[in-house]
Amino acid sequence: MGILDPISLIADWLEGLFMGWGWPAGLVNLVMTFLGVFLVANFGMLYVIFLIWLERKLAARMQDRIGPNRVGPYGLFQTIADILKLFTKEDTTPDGADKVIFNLAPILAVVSVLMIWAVVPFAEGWIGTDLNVGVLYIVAVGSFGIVATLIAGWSSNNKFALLGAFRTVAQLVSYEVPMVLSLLVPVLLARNMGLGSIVEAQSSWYSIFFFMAPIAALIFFISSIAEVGRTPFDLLEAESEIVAGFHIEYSGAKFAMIFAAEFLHAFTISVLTITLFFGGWQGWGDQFPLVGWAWFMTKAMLAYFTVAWVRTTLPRIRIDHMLDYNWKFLTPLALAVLVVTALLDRLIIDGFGTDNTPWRPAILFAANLLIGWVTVVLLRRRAAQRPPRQVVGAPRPVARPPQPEAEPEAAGD
Amino acid sequence: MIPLSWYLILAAGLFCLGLYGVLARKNAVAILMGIELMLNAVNINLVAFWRYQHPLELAGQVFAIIVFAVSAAEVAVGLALVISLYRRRRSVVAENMDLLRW
Amino acid sequence: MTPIQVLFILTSLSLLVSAFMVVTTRNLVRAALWLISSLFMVAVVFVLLDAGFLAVVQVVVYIGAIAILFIFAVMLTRKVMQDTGPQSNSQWWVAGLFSLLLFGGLSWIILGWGGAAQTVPRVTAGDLDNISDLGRALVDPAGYVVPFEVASVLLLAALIGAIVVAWDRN
Amino acid sequence: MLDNWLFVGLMIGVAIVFPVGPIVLAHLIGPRRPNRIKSETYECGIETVGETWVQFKVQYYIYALVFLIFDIEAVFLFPWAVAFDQLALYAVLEGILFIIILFGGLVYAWNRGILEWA
Repeated sequence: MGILDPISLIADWLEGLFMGWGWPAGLVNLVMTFLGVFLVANFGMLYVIFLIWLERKLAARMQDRIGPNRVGPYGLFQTIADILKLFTKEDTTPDGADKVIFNLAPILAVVSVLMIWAVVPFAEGWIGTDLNVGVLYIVAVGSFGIVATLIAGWSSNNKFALLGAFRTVAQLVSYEVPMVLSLLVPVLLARNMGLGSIVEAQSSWYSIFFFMAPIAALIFFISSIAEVGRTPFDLLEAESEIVAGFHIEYSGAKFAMIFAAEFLHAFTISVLTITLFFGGWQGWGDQFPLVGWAWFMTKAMLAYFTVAWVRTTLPRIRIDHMLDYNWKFLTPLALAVLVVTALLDRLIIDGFGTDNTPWRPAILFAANLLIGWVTVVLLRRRAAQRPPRQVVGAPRPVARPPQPEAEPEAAGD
Repeated sequence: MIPLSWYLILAAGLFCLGLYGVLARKNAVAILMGIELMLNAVNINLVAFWRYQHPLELAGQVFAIIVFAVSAAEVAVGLALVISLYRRRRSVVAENMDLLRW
Repeated sequence: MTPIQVLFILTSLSLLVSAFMVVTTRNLVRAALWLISSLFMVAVVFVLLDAGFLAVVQVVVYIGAIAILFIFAVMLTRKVMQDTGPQSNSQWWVAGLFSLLLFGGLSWIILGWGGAAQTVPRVTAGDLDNISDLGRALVDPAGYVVPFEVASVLLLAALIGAIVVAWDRN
Repeated sequence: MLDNWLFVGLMIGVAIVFPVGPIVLAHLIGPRRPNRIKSETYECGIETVGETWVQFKVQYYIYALVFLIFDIEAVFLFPWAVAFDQLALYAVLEGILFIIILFGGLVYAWNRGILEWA
């Protein structure tokens, strides 16, 4: 191992050092855990600074712009300049706001995202704590984010903010259903809820869960994007409708916190997607944690690129479409995938006597294709039954186009 | 280590606070909050007895999960009733719900 | 005092204080937030009791769903019930007295009971919080399959019932 | 067992300090010159009319309700999924029956037109 596992190296050295100072074992354990926590949390918060720059640059390139390019090479320090600016801004609180709760909301927003990182496996052995309830823990921690959004909107004493808070429930709460149901699929395939075990269950290339559950992976990815509240699901902060939604009254550092939480959340869902469905840190040479970590980061950044790509490409979805999409498409589909996967996996184990066979992903992948095909056929049939939609609205009296009769008649003079 | 009685007294205190909320609050939503506290006290007791007396059996945990389901059902229907009453009578004060009083 | 006892006392104090605020705060949204705090503290108590799964479920179900439902109900029924004015009915002191008496009686019974002083039995870590055993027991005909399926029917009934009660086209 | 949760407990502490630190810092170094207009509720420059508390539709509650029921369902199913290795076919079918019963609730809500955004 040695140089390819720097974290364990340093941890062992520090532990020996503390023991050498004659500290009791409990205290050493506490300090080591604290250092681990500090490392994980710092990784999250500092990486956000880079992510914000990256996303701005990506969005700029996709929209044929240059993006940040003044502060530092390639504008790399733009975010730091922004942070300095935000920190020196005045911190306003609107009249009639519930001050305590108003200040609590951004803190809760960051906490809810940062806490997820406690169970993320970065590489073999590099994991905060491999809770045996990891997946449910992620759902549990995420629910604080919903509460944060709700109380941010409530405490601002602002109609837009309150509308944003109510839309939160229509959206975040709704999309939590397909998210949780699609999370059940990797748990079922790995027979374990710990994220470390889920990664280890995807050890051979054909046992990566994406091959066994492509539809569940897609559902998880889509509903996670909705949980973050990004375009196309940014109804809770739709600029053109309710200005900034629930965080309309936030300024300065508190706004920065809400903003940072959103970006970190976007990266977190990329990490969760690759951990649950694409083998996490597994890859060639992953027995060396540093290599595993490189794999992890590469996959995560690819997933994050997809998130940013979706954000810059798709327009905002209408609220009734958003709800229909969730309740009439994603949720039934997630239930169907769950039932079919459970049934087939049981039959495969009974039939082959083991679950470590290439037939398992092959059969499950075929079943997923079949489900996808049936879904498409059903959707086509539904679409055919609908009356044809009028794309161009009927002419309205106010904005009538200039009539051809209005040609200048005085031309004959 | 923590003796079992600590957990039991904690649960008893939580239960009594919830009971006070149920008995003393005017607002029907607040009464339901009191009921939630009482159910949580029950759950603490269930889990504490499971851990201290029968840690190898699953009954305690299963019962606790069933309590979760029951309290979710109770909240769903209870709050629906409150909202429906509010829409009919413009009030959520439990004392005003006296249509059946003679 | 071991660290774990200190942790327990801190947790139970904050639990009881939050619960007290739930039943006395005038502003109902704040009461709901105190409810979230006390529910979270109950989750911490579950962790102290080595029931990690229940702790997480507590947060998912209570904070993630039930508390949000509460906040909604408060917001939906808000117009008449302003925060000003007493939120307790006229018999609040009787209720308080009764609760105190009940607490005293319960404590007396608990402290007088022989088994109350027992400490945690040592169990190998693998036997505790074993989710797969729990999952097996839930669908085992000799275990709890009947409550499991009944819970599903109960939830279905609650869903339909609540929709029928709350839904009103106009 | 508790060691695992020690990490989570410390993480809560650090995760609270991380946002609180900058907010307090900004509070200290930022200017503080509040005036009446600055602290008015923001409504795109128009003065606020009426109170913030406009009435909301009951539909929001219905969505939260359906979510609650499915959340509990998932909680029941997670142990079932973890124990999947040791379940016989009939046990898997029991879990599926559980899912189907609750799917009935979704179908009911769908048929009643409750999922329609009015």
